[in-house]
Amino acid sequence: MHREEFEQIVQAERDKHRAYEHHINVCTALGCVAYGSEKVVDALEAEVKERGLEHKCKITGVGCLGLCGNGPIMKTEPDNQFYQSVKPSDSADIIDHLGKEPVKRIHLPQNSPFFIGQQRVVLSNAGKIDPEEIESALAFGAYRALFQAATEMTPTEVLREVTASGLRGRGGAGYPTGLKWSTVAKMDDTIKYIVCNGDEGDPGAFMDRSIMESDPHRILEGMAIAAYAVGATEGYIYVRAEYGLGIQRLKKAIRQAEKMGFLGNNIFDSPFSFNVQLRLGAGAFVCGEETALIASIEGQRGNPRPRPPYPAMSGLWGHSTLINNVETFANIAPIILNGSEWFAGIGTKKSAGTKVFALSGKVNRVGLIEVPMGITLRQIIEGIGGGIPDGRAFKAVQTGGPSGGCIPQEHLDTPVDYESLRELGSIMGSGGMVIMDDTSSMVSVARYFMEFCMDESCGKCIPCRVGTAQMHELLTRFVDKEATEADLELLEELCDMVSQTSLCGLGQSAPNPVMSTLRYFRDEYLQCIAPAQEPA
Amino acid sequence: MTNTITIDPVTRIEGHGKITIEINDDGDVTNAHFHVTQLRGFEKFSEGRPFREMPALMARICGICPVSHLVASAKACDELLAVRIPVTAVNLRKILNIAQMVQSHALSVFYLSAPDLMLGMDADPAKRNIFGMYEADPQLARNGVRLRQFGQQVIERLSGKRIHPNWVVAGGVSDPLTPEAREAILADIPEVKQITLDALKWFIPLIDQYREEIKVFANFPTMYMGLINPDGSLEHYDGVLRIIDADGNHVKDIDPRHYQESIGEAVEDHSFLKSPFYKPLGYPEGIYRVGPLARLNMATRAGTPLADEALKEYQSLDWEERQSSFYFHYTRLIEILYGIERIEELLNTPDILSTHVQSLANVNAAEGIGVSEAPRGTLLHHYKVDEYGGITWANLIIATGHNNMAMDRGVYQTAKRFVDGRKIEEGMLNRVEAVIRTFDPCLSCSTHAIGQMPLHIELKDQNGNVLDVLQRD
Amino acid sequence: MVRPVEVAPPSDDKRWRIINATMRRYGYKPHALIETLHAVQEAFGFLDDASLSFVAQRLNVPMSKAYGVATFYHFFSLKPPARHNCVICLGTACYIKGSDQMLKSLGEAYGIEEGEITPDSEFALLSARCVGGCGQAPVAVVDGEVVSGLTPDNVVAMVREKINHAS
Amino acid sequence: MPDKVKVATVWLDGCSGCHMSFLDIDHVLLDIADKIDLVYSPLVDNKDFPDMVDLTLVEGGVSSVDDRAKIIKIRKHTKLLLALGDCAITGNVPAMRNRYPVAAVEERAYIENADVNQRPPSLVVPKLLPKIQPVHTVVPVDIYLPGCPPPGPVIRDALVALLNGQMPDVSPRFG
Amino acid sequence: MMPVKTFKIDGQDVSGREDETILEIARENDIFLPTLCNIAGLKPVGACRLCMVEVAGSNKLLPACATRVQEGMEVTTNSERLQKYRRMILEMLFVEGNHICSVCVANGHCELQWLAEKLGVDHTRLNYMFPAKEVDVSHYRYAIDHNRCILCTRCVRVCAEIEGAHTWDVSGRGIEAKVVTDLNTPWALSETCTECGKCVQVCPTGALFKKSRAVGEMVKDGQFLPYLKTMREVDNA
Repeated sequence: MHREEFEQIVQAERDKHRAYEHHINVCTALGCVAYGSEKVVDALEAEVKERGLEHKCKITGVGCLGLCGNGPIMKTEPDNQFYQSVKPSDSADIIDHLGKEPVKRIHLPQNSPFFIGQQRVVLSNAGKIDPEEIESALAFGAYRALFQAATEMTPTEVLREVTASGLRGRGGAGYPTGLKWSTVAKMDDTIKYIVCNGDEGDPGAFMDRSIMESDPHRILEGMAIAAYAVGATEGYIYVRAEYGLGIQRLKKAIRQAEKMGFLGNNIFDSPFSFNVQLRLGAGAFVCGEETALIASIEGQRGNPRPRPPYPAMSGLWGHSTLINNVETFANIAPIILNGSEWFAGIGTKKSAGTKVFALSGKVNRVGLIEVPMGITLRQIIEGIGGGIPDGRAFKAVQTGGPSGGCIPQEHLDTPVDYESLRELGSIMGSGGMVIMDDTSSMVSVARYFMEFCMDESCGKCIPCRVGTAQMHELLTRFVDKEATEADLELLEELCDMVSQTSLCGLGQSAPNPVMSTLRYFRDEYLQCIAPAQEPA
Repeated sequence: MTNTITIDPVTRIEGHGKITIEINDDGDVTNAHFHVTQLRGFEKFSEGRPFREMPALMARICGICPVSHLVASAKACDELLAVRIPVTAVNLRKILNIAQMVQSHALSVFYLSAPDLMLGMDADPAKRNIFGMYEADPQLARNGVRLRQFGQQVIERLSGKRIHPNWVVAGGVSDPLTPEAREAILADIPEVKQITLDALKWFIPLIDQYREEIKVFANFPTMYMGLINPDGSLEHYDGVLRIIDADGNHVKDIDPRHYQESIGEAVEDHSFLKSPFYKPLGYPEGIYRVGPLARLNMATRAGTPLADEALKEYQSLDWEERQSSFYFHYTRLIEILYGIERIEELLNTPDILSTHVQSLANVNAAEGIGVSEAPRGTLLHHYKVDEYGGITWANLIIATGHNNMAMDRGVYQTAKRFVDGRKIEEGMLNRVEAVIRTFDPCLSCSTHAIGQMPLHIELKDQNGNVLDVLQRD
Repeated sequence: MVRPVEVAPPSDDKRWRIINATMRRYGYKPHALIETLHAVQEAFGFLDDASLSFVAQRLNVPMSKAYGVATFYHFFSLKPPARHNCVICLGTACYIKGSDQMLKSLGEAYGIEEGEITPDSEFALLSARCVGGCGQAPVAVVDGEVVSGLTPDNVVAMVREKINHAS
Repeated sequence: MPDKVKVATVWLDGCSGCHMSFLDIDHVLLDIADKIDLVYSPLVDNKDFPDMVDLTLVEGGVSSVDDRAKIIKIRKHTKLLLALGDCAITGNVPAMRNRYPVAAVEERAYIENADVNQRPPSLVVPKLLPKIQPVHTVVPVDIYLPGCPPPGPVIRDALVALLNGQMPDVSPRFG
Repeated sequence: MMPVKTFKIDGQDVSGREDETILEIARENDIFLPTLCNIAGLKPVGACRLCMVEVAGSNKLLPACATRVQEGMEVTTNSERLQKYRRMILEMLFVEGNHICSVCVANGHCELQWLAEKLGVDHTRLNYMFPAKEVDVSHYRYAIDHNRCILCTRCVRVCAEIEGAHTWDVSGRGIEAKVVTDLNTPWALSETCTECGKCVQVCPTGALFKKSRAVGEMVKDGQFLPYLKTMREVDNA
């Protein structure tokens, strides 16, 4: 396929899109669906039909528009107006006001602080395209990067671009993506695999879900580019079974991409072939760990195994395997299209690009945001998030889920990048950001995460299996205010021991929430120590 | 108004117990009880365990007489296998059980009761113990220690461990006796025999000094129960389980497999220790005693030469007099003598060094009952298993339990005679404890079902208000 | 015991065809185990011994391994489902807004613990580590439908209403 | 005799096997009689725990409210507390009841396996704790001598070391 | 030809083939490293974490059983920190199950008990969990007491790797994990068990035992494994 052919297809889709005078994009990602956005879509469609505007006005169910706490959210184009908390009964008014002054009572102004400071790279098409129609995605540039890479670049050039961009893994640890790709590319293996980790498991995190629900093609495209770069022919997307909508849309996307020839054999009539299969998780957080995820794809218990060997050397069925998470793959197409320099210019020197966060908890504006790295926590929480509701005071922000930590007030001006967060005893993690106010007990938050880790421990290695249960028991004593000083000492020893000796990341990082709360909120633990027992 | 005196803990007994004595306004004792204050739950938590684990598990009921539990339990397990075990195994088990009786009796007499008998019931409590006795008569104390040591060494030489050996197993014992062990034991026999004879010589003159105590130390007619050989000689392992009445008449030979027809168990609100009773007479009329007193009141002869002589001398006492639990001490010494002689005899049986000491089989019966004579009396283990040999149910009747009613009643009898509620003196209370000591209650056994027994004396008024407490806590 | 080469499904229920189709799609390879168990659970609502045994034998997976996999993943259930179920989200956002209290209220109201089914098989109380509805926290999923606007005080009434509405 | 070392032994929820093993030091018990004063023990008659004891050997786990009150009090009046044997250190066999509720244990003993007055005792007897606990989970313990029971020689060596003012250096094993 | 690496363990110069592990070389040189999940003859799983060692230049501890030797590496096997962690691991095993050594069939022949003695574990500060675990005595020759299982998975591996029956596997997860036969069926009803008894012999504790054994009588013999492996290789060669 030549560039002209491809451009023709794209142009045709673009023309189709432009044929409509108005577009009304209603969010149909999980959050807004819970608020009844599907009924809004029905009502709008009925209204359009009744007025005979079917050819002028297109109603599209789109992916996430961000402000999940105020759903259903919708956006009109080309006048670019946002509406929030839309009800089916608002339909007539919305259509009346198309191309005019927006409907005041539900209007969400573009200059709302929620939008200020956000920058959409990963989510650039979310909210614009119909995630269930590949045509819609094509109109907004989907698969152009793949086309470019597979037909106009050598694998080495692709690797060079990704490496030069400074992109780091968005799954949490921040391993340089280019380095990971190069390692797999260099492996002398006849079969190589690409695995997309969509087992987003941190409680309080829904970035990957939103991407899968909003722009599944972006993920497939990223995987395909990776496959081209490292010489893989098979790919797996491993998604948690709980993400029904995301799974459904990914399945559709794979089918459509195969039909269009963007996946399968001889993509764009080149020698490059790449097939993608979807694999469902079944409710095991530990499968977010690379080796456990591989075991799970192989149909086994999700038990991690010691590394080395790393998956790059010996992964799925013993073959060289590249594993990245959803958001990492979603960054690839923009890098190829806009160049590594462009990408490296976003964010900070060591942490390039943007990061998607799921902002939740005790914050005024709850939702999905994408910000350049280097933005401060204060800008996110007070600016985009609009501060703490009900006149309460901010206490801490939890990042990194069960592997992360709680960051207190005094560090709010810290820039969000991998190293800074680590220095504070937390981690970037996959992007959960939970805000806590002065009513939250940090001890009980620590216990909450420990309970999570205990439930999710695979049970293979002793420190994690028993250590998490022991720490949970100790934390329960603190929550019940029955702890002793010896309990505190033991808790700290366990934190050290479990983090040092556990087999995989789950156990190694399980003590993090405890250690970080002990670091910043030790007083709260001390207050839970019961006075010494007197003989009866 | 009633006052209650509490003795807590009862000391120099094997376990935790307390005594309460109620006193009216005139200072007269109106009631008294013995309480066992611990419960441990063996009958429950043995559920699901493989039956072969039972002997060792059940031995943990008691560190004083673990062997009796091993033996009773292993006998119950033999029944589950439905096999006859090798004669050598039987004899080795007998030696072990008798050795334990020797050490336990030595403990009771010398470590626990001799301080009362030798130094006097009213002696300084701080001195009234094995150390005080050692000061007063070093040789007697050393003899007592030696006697106990002999028993423990026999156990160790047979089984490799003094306390909680695992050697007695379903179907026999796990290892044969070594010739070296046999020689070593035999070499010690003359010395311990002499020690025991000396001890009897020391004890018998004491009888006259304790006439008052003898009258009230649980001195009342009861039935007696215990194992006995059909020829009327002493037996602690085999034999028949016999009950005689308060006049010494044969009442019944109980088939252990149907013990539940003859023995019932009553619960008293104030004690974790249950009170077994002879069912045909009902509760509490079915009171009986077990242990050395019962065994020697039932036996027509001991079965070994020196013990036969000693028994003859004991039986020259009036039958009525021999109803006093004070004579537990006397009979204990005779049994030590018998034990030493019997160990010697058994070690000289022809096949004692045979290596065929265990019958192997799988579970072949759903229910097994094992009986043995513990130092303190009859011990009964009763198990039910599923088809695979997992325990589904267990019941234990332990020696001290059989004596529970008699102890309770003896406490009342003694308190009534010695305790003056207007002016409580330590020596009075010590006598109340001493009556318990005659029974040598093994309260770790008695509390197999849960719990322990400190001694606690409480003085309470009629309304149950505690006025005074003498207790060890 | 001689095992038949061709393993027959446990019954002639038509749903086994779907499951067979899933296995066929993966060439009856052992690695199809999880996908096949998903298919069984979707078809029958839970995994019983007969289905586990059938799938294990058909895919040449040791039975103990199939059982190990089925019990490792919380998504799979070895017990028949209740008629109605309520999943309380225990994700961080929901938790700090009191979802543990909601779980407690429901548990008390229905007399069951988390993870249990009422004796009449009417109601199951479950929890999820995160349903991804953090924006609406705290949320519950009642019979598959996300419910928001909950508090520990109103959750029992809200859930009852939802269930009664459904049946 | 103020220079004698004051020693106490206590028995909580155990089988007395550790006390018996203590007696298994045999004549050594009499040999050290001039060095120690056994001020409180099931073997002697003092019913009140003395004001301050140099060394207390404790056998058995903490099973009832009485046990708990007792060990807390003893700890206050003891310089060195030695946990003697597995029951004190791990709960051991008595802790096998911990998997059952107390009521189930009582039911088996006093209702199912009884004929008269089928009900659990309730007067005078102490309340049982839901779970038997090792001693050191209730009060701090200074020395541990595991074993079921720890053999006589181990106890002897530990005592001799302590009498010489040294911490015992023994490594007995559980069981 | 397999290249040979020279390196140091506790300052001692040692050498090993590149496919050998630190543990194998340590054993070869009589350097003690505690292990529970590892047993010569079965694939290492790196689960018990007892054989963790320090390697100069790496801030992570590495399991000696699953770490291949490398040229010039400097291994420390017995630092104070490692000793502390190892003791805590043993404590964890003691509190996780109901290890009543005194009444265990393997009393005196148990690797866990032996290691506790060797590493000086005389009590545990962790909280005993007193779980209610089952005992399966259904099999006519063998039994399993889950109270004593430390989930080392030696039984699972010997059954799958050596006997080839794969009767055992692990079910559940985390603290609820337990080994099962077939579909968690009573052992006696297992269709796949060949009754070979290998699982019993490799079990480090009294969890798996012969029913004919009473307390303290279950002596294990895992020595047959290297023999089986070697003989198999000889026959296949």
